[in-house]
Amino acid sequence: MAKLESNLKNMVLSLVFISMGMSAALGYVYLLTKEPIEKANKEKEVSAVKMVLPAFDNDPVKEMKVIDGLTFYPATKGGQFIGCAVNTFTDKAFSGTFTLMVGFLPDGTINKSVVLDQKETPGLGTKMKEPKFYSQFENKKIEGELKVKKDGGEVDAISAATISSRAYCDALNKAYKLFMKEFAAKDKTVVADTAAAVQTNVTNN
Amino acid sequence: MDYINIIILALFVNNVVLAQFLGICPFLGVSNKVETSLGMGAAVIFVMALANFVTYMVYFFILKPLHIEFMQTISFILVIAFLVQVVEIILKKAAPSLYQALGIYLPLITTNCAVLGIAILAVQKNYNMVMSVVYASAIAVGFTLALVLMAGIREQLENTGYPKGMKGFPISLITAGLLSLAFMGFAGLVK
Amino acid sequence: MNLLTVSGSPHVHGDQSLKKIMWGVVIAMLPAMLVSFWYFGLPAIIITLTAVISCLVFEYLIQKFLLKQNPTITDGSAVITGMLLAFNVPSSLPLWQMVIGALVAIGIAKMSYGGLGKNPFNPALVGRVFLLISFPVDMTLWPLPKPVWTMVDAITGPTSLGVLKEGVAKGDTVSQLASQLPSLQDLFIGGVGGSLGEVSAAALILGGLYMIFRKIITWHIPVSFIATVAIFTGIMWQVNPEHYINPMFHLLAGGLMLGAIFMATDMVTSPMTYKGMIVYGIGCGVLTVLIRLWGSYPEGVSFAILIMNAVTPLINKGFKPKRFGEVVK
Amino acid sequence: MNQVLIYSIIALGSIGAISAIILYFVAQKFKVIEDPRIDEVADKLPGANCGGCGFAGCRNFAEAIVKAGNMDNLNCPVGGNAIIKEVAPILGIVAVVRDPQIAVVRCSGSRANAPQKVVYDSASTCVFAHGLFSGESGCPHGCLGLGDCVVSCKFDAIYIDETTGLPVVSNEKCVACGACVKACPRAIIEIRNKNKKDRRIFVSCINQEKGAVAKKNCEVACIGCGKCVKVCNFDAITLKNNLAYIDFTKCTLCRKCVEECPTNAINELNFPPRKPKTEKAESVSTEL
Amino acid sequence: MKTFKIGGVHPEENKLASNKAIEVLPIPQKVCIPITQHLGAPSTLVVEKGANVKVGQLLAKADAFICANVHSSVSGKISKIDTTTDTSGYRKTSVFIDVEGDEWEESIDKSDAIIKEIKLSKEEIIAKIKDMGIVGLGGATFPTHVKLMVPQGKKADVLIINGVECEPYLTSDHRVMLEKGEEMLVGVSILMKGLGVEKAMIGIENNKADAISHLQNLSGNFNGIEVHALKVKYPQGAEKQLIKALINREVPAGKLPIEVGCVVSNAGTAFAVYEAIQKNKPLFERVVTVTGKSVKKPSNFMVRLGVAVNELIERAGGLPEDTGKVISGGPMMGKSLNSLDVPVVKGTSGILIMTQKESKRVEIQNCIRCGKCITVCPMGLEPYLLAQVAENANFETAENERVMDCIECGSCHYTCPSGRPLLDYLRVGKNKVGQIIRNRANN
Amino acid sequence: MKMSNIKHLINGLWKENPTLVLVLGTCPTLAVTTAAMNGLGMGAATTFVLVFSNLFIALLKNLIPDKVRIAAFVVIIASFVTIVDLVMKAFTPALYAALGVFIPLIVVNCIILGRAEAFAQKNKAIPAILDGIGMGIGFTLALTIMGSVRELLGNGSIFDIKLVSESTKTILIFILPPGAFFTYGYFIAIKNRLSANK
Ligand SMILES: Cc1cc2nc3c(=O)[nH]c(=O)nc-3n(C[C@H](O)[C@H](O)[C@H](O)COP(=O)(O)O)c2cc1C
Ligand SMILES: Cc1cc2nc3c(=O)[nH]c(=O)nc-3n(C[C@H](O)[C@H](O)[C@H](O)COP(=O)(O)O)c2cc1C
Ligand SMILES: Cc1cc2nc3c(=O)[nH]c(=O)nc-3n(C[C@H](O)[C@H](O)[C@H](O)COP(=O)(O)O)c2cc1C
Ligand SMILES: Cc1cc2nc3c(=O)[nH]c(=O)nc-3n(C[C@H](O)[C@H](O)[C@H](O)CO)c2cc1C
Ligand code: SF4
Ligand code: SF4
Ligand code: SF4
Ligand code: SF4
Ligand code: FES
Repeated sequence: MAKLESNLKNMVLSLVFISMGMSAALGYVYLLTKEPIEKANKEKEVSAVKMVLPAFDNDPVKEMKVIDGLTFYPATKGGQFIGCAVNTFTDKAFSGTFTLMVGFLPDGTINKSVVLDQKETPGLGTKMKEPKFYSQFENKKIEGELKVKKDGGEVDAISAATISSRAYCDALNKAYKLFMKEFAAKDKTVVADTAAAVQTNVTNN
Repeated sequence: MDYINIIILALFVNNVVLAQFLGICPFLGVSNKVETSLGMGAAVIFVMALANFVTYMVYFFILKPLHIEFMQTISFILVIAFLVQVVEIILKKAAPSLYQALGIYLPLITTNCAVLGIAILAVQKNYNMVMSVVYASAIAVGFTLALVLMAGIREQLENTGYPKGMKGFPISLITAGLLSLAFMGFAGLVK
Repeated sequence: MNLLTVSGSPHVHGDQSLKKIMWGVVIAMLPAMLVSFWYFGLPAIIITLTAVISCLVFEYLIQKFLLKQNPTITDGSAVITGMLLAFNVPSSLPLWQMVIGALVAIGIAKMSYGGLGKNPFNPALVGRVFLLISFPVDMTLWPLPKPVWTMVDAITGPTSLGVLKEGVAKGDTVSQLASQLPSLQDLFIGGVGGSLGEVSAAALILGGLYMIFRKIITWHIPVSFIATVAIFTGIMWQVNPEHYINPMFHLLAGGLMLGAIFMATDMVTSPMTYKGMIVYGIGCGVLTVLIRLWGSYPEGVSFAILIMNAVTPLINKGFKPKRFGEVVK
Repeated sequence: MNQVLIYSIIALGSIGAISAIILYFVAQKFKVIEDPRIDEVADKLPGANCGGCGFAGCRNFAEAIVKAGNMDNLNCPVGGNAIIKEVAPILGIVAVVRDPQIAVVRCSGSRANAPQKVVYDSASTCVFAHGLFSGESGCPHGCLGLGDCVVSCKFDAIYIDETTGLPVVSNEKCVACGACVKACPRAIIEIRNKNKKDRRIFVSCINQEKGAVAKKNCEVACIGCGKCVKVCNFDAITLKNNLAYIDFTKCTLCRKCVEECPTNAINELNFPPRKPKTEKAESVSTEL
Repeated sequence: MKTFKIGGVHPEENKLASNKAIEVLPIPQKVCIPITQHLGAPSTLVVEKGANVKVGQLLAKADAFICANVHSSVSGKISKIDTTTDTSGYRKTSVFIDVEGDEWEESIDKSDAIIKEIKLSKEEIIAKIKDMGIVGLGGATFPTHVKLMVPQGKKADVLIINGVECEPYLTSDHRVMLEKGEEMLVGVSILMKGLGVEKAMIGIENNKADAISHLQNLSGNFNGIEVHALKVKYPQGAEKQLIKALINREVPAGKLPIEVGCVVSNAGTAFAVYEAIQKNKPLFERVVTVTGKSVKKPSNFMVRLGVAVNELIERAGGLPEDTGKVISGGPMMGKSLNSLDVPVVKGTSGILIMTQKESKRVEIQNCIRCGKCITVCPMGLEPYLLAQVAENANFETAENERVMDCIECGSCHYTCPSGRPLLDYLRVGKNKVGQIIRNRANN
Repeated sequence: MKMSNIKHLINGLWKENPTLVLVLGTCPTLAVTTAAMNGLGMGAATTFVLVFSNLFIALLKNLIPDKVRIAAFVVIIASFVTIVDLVMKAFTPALYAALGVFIPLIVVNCIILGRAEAFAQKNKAIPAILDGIGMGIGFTLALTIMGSVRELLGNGSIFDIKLVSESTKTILIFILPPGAFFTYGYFIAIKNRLSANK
C-alpha cells in the first residue's frame, strides 16, 4: 500500500483516528488500573500510619484532619484514642523539603517516625532512614524542642549531615507543637485517660 | 522574591542538564560551537516558554476539569510536537535566515526531553501560569548556560587536541561531569 | 664537518622554560608546606608525600600505558598537583582517600584530556572537590594544629569558616561567635585549624611574591580575586555587621589566599590576557563570597575557581588582546 | 460507555484534529519547495563528509547531483561505483561505471636512496619545511616525509614507513578522495587507476632538474634519459622538463620500461617477483 | 625614552663585532650572481655566456614594476649561466663570473670625497635609484625606487630611517652609521628629496650610543634630519613598530606605512642611495657581519655580491669545529643555510655561526596556555591560538584571527616556555590563508 | 528465524548499542542508574514501549501522511508510555517512585523516536519488533551494568545487597550527578577501545 499523501483530509483523519484509538486504549487501561492505583496509594498511607502507631482498629485515613498544612490521622482502639500519626514536613533540609510520618502517643511521646519522601543526598542525608538515626527518637518525650547536640540538644546528628538532622528535628518539633495544641490540649481529659489506659495496658501485659 | 528564587534555582542550583539530567542529547549533540549553541539555546528558550504556556492551558482547562489527568503525557507531547513543527514551518518561510540559524535545532527540540519534563514538573509543582512560564524560561536559560559553557570548552579542546580514545562522547561526558561537579558548589544557594 | 641544522627562525630561545616555571611554583609552595609540617607534624608529611607520589605514579602509568606517550613526570606539574591536593585536605585524611583524590586529579581531570596544558579544569581542585563530595565526613574533620612533631592525636574541630557558617545558620550573631573564632593575627601567621595549605596566609603570600618576582604569574588574578572578596564582604559587613563578619576575616580565613595565589593562577585553566584575568579574578571573588555567605558549603574558593575554569574559554573568546593597527581609523 | 473513556477520546481526538488542521494550513501557507530527490540522494551517500567530491559535505554534494541531473562530472570517491548505481535510478539515468582509483606516491627518495645532507629541526609539517628549504636530501622536489598527507587522510589509508621515511598508501583503505594530493606541498601524490590486482606502474620521481643535478641528491631520480619512452610500445610515456611520465590510461602494465630505466626510477607495485632474466620475455607476454 | 607600546622581547644582544671597523674583503676569484635578489618579479638576463663584464655592468634588467636591476660586482668573463642553490637550497638562475682584474665602469666615481650637493631632480633621483638596482638592505630587499613613488591620493610627510638594528649579533648598520655617517646623511637627504618630504627621523637603539652621538653631531649640518635614541627592544626595527615608537602613528592592519604618511628605509640603504646618486655606483657590494660566539674574528666586511659565504667565513677565522648551524641574517629572523656554498646577495646582512649546542631548538612540550606569547607579540595577536588552528588546518579561523598581521618577528617562539614552534605554524597559516585570499580575489 | 532477523535482534546488543554507540536516551541513562534495580526497571519499561511502538508504527506507517508523521508517532509512543506508567504505579509503586518523572519521559527518550524514524518506519512488523527487543535489551543491559557499577562504588551494594561492611566508606559521588557523567563517559571510552581492538 502506498503511503498516504499529506492532504488535509488524510492528515486530520489519520491523526484523529490514531489519537482516538490510542486514547481509547489508554482510557481502558486507566480504568483497569484505577482501582489498584488507588489501593496502592492508600496502602502507602495506611502502612505508614500503621508503622508509627501501636495497633489500632479504626480507619485513621477516614478520620484524618488537615491542620495548618499537616495531616493528622487519629487512631483509636476500641473507641479509645491511642495516638495520632502526623504527616509533617520541613523546609530546612539540605535539598529543600522532606516529609515524615510521626506517631505520637496521647501524652505526646513519640512512638515512631518514618521518612516518607525526601531528596537528601544519597549516603548523607538519606542516613536518616536508617534505624541508627531514627531509633533515638523512639519513646522520646519532647521537652521544649528537639535539638542536635551541636546546638545544645541531645540528638545525635548524622555525621556530616547536621543539616538534615536538624531538619528532621524541625519536622518533629512542628508536628509536636500542633499535636499538643490540637489534641493534647483540647482533650486533656482524654489524653490523661488514654495515657492512663495505655499505662495500664502496658503494665497489664 | 519567589521569582528570583525560582530563577536562581533553575539556572544554577538545579540546572536542568547538570543536576536534573534533562535534555542531555542536544546538550551533547550541539555543543561543539559557541555560536550554534547560542542558537540552540535561543530556540529552546522560545519553545519551552511557549510549550509551558500551552501545556498549562491544556492541563488546567481540559484535563483537570474532565478528570483525565492520566492523559497528561500523551496530550502534552502531542501539543509540543505540534508546536515545534508549526514553529519550524513558519520560520522556514517567514524568516529563512533565522531558520538557517535555528531551524536545524527545532526538530531536535521535540525529542528534547527537557521540554516535556519541565512541562510535567511545572504541573507537579503546582505553579500558577506566570510562574510556570517563568520557571520554564529560567530552566531553558540554564540549559543554554550549560550548553554555552560546554561549547566554549569543546571549542578549546578542538584546538588543543585530546586523546583519540576519548574522541566524541567520552570527552563530552567527562567534561559535563566536571561541569556538574563545579556546579555542585551552588548547592544550597536557594532553599 | 657535522651536518648543518636547518630550522625556521627564530634561532635563539628565551630563558623561560616549562620546567623552570613549574619547579618555581614548587619552590614558592615550600614556605607554606614547611609551616604545615610544623603545625601538623608527621601526618602532614606523610599525606603530602602520598599525594605527590601518587600523582607522579598515576601520571607515569597513564602516559606510558594508556596514552602511549613519553612520560613527562619530570616537568613538575604533577608535583604541583600533588602538593596542592595535599594542601587542600586535612592532615587526618585516610591515605587511601588521598590516593583516590590523586587518581581523580591526574586520571580524570588531566590525562583524560591528554595531559599538561589541555585540561579545562584545575586538576588539584577537581581532586579536592571530588573528595569533599565523596567523603564529606573525613574531609571536614580538621585536626587542630599542634606545633610539635607528634603523631596526630584526635583533637578535631571545625574550621573557622565552618564555625561561622554553622553559627550564623543557627541564628547566632557574629559577636556571639567571636570567642570561638581565631584572631586575625593567628590567621595571618598560622596555627589555625584548616587544611594543610591554609594555615598561614603569610607563608602563602611570601610564595606569591616569589612567583610574581620570578615572572611565573602576574598580579592580575590574585589581586582582582582578593580585592573582589574584600569589597563584596566589606559591603555586606557594612550592611549588617552582626550577620556578616568583617572582610579581613574573609581574606585570611579558609582557602582564599591559597586559592587566589596558587590555584586560580594555574595558567592552563585561567584566561590568557590581562583583561581576561581580571574578569576571571572578579568572577572567582564574587562566586566565593556567594557560596561562603549563602551556599551550603562554608568555603567557596574551590567551587568558585572550578566554575570560572569553565567560563575561561568564553573569557578567552571575549577578551582578546588589543591588536596593533586596530584603533586607527 | 464510561465517562472517562468518552472524555479522553474526545479530548485527545479534538486536540489531534485541531493540531492536524492548523498544521495543514500552516504547511500550505508556508510551503517551501525543495526537491525531494535531494534527501533521497543524500540518504544513499556514505555520509563521511570527507570533501573528496569537492563539496563541503555529503548533502551539498547531493544538491549538486540533483541540480546537475547526472553524475558525469561528479564523483563520490568514497562510495565509488556503488553510489553511482544507487543514485542513478533516483535521477532516472543509466549508471556509468568508473575505474577504481587509488593514491600513488611518486617519490622513492628513501633514507638510503637520497641520503641526508642537513638536519631539519622545526615543526613537523611538510608545508612549512617546503617553504623553508629544499629538503634534508637536497632534492627540491622530493618527499619531505613529515606526513602532511598522513594527517589529511580521513581514512587512515596512508602512513610513513619508518625505514624509508616515505609515505605508503594502503590498497584496502584508500578511497582515492584526493585529500592527500591537495595536502602535499610538492604535488608528489597522484590519483591513478587502481588496475587489476592493484598492479601499478609509474615513474616514482617528479624531479625536473637536469639529470646530473637530480642524480646528485638521489640514486633513483628520473634523469630524463628517455630510454623508457623509446621502449614503450603503447606511447604511454612522455618526457617533459627532464622527467618521464606514464599515462595510466595508455599503460598496459607490460613492465618493459621498468627494466629499461637506468636509475630504477620506475616503480612496479604488486607484481609477482620476476623470474630469472632469460624467461623475461615470456613472463611479460603472460602479463599482457 | 621612546619605544613601541605592545609586546616585544629583549634577547641577549651579543653585538660581538660592534667595534670592528668595516674591512674591505679582497676581490674574490669567482663569483656567482643570482639574477633575482629582491622581493618582486624576476629580472631578465641581459648578458650571455662567455661575455666579458666590468664592475658595475648590468647583468639583469628590471622590466616589471616591483623589480630591480642586478649588476656585476667584479670584472671578468662569464664562465656559465646556470642555476645555483639559494639560501633555502632551491635553484636560482645565476651568472658565474671568473674574475680578471678589477676594471670598473668608467662612470663610477671611485674617489672617497664626499659630495653633498644634490643636483638631480626628484624624478631623476627615482629613475637613478632604479637604474642602480637599489633595494632595501634592511632585510626585505624591496626595491627602493618603488617606495619613493607614493601612490596617488597618499602623501608622505616624514621619512623614517631605520638604524635600529634590533637583531642580536648584527652590526653592519651600526658600522655604516658610524663610519659612513656623513655619506649616509647625504643619502637621507636624497631620499627626502626623492620622496618630497621636509623631515626625516633616524631611529637608533640606545645600545649604539656612539652612532647616536656621531649622527646627532653631523645632523646639525643637514636640514630636517633628526636622530632619536630608542629603548632597546626587539622588534623595534620592524617598520610598523618603528613608526609607532618614533611618531606614535599606528599603521592600520594590512596597510603600508604610507597610509600614515611615512616611508621607512634602512640606514644601509641610505648609504647605498648616496653612492648610487652621487657616485654613480650600482649596488654591487654591501657590509656583511660575520659573527657568532665560536667565531675567531667576528668582523664586518665590505663584500662584493656573489662571493661564496664560505669565503667570508674563512676570512673571519674559519668555520669552527662544532658548528651546528649557519644563519644568513640575525638569530631572530635569519635563515639557516643548507650549504655554505651560496653567494652573498643584496639581502645578506650578516652570517651568524652557531655551535652545535646553540643550534638545537629547545624540546617541544605541550602549550600550557601561559599567554606569554600573547604578551610579547608586537602585533597583539594570539600566537598560541593561531599556531593551533594552523596545525589543525582550520584556516578560516586563522584568517579571522588575523594571521596575516603577523610580521614573523619570532618573539612568540622566543618566549614560549614550552618551546612551541609557533612561528613555524604561523607561517603555514599565513601561507595557506594567503593562498585562500588570492583565490578569492581571482574568483 | 531468518538470518537477517537475528541480525536485527543482536544489532542492538553490541554493534549498535543504543546507549554506548548511538548514545541516545542519555537522560534516563544518567538519571536512573543510581542503583542497579532502577536501571533494570527503566530498561524493562523502555523495552516494552519500544517493542510496541515499533510494532504499531511498522503496521500503521502507510496510513500516516508525512506532515503529521512525528505527531502521530509521538501519540503512539506516548500511549504506551502512559500504559506503562499506569501499570507501574499500580503494581510496583516503590520502583515507580524511584524512577520519578523519567517514566513519562520515556516518550521523548530519543531511542524510541529515533528507532521509529530510523527503523520501524522503513521496515515490516517482524523486523521492527526484533529491532525493538534488541535495542531494548541493549539499553537494559547497559543501564543495569552502569547502575551496578555506580551502586557498588557509591553505596557498596548491588541490587540493594550490601557487599561491603556498613562502616566501609564508599565514594558517594558515584551516585551523584557528576558520577553519572564520569561513569557513562568512561563506559563509552572502554566500549570504543574494545570495539577498536577487534
Ligand atoms: C554533595 C554533598 C551533599 C551533602 N548533602 C547533605 C545532606 O543531604 N544533608 C546534610 O545535612 N548535609 C549534607 N552535606 C554536608 C553539608 O554541606 C555540611 O557539610 C554538613 O551538613 C556540615 O555538617 P557536620 O557538622 O555534620 O559535619 C552534603 C555535602 C556534600 C558535599
Ligand atoms: C606588495 C608590496 C607593495 C609595496 N608597496 C610599497 C609602496 O607602494 N610604497 C612603499 O613605501 N613601500 C611599499 N612596500 C614596502 C613595504 O612597506 C616594506 O618596506 C617592505 O615590504 C619591507 O618591509 P620589511 O622589511 O619590514 O618587511 C611594498 C611591499 C610589498 C610587499
Ligand atoms: C621583525 C622585524 C625586524 C626588523 N628589524 C630591522 C632592523 O633591525 N633594521 C632594519 O633596518 N630593518 C629591520 N626590519 C625591516 C624593516 O621593517 C623595514 O623593512 C626596513 O627598515 C625598510 O627599509 P629597507 O627597505 O631600506 O630595507 C625588520 C623587519 C621585521 C619584520
Ligand atoms: C602558577 C601555577 C599554578 C598552578 N596551579 C595548579 C593548581 O592549582 N592545580 C594543579 O593541579 N596544578 C597546578 N599547576 C600545575 C599545572 O599547570 C597543572 O597541573 C596543569 O593544569 C596541568 O595541565 C600550576 C602551575 C603553575 C605554573
Ligand atoms: S590516501 Fe589520499 S586519496 Fe587515499 S583515502 Fe587517504 S587522503 Fe584520500
Ligand atoms: S608525500 Fe608530500 S605531504 Fe606526504 S610526506 Fe611527502 S612531502 Fe609530505
Ligand atoms: S612572529 Fe607573529 S605572532 Fe609571533 S610575536 Fe611576532 S608578530 Fe606576533
Ligand atoms: S607562550 Fe607557549 S606555552 Fe605559553 S601560551 Fe604561548 S604557546 Fe602556549
Ligand atoms: S533522552 Fe535524549 S534528550 Fe533526554
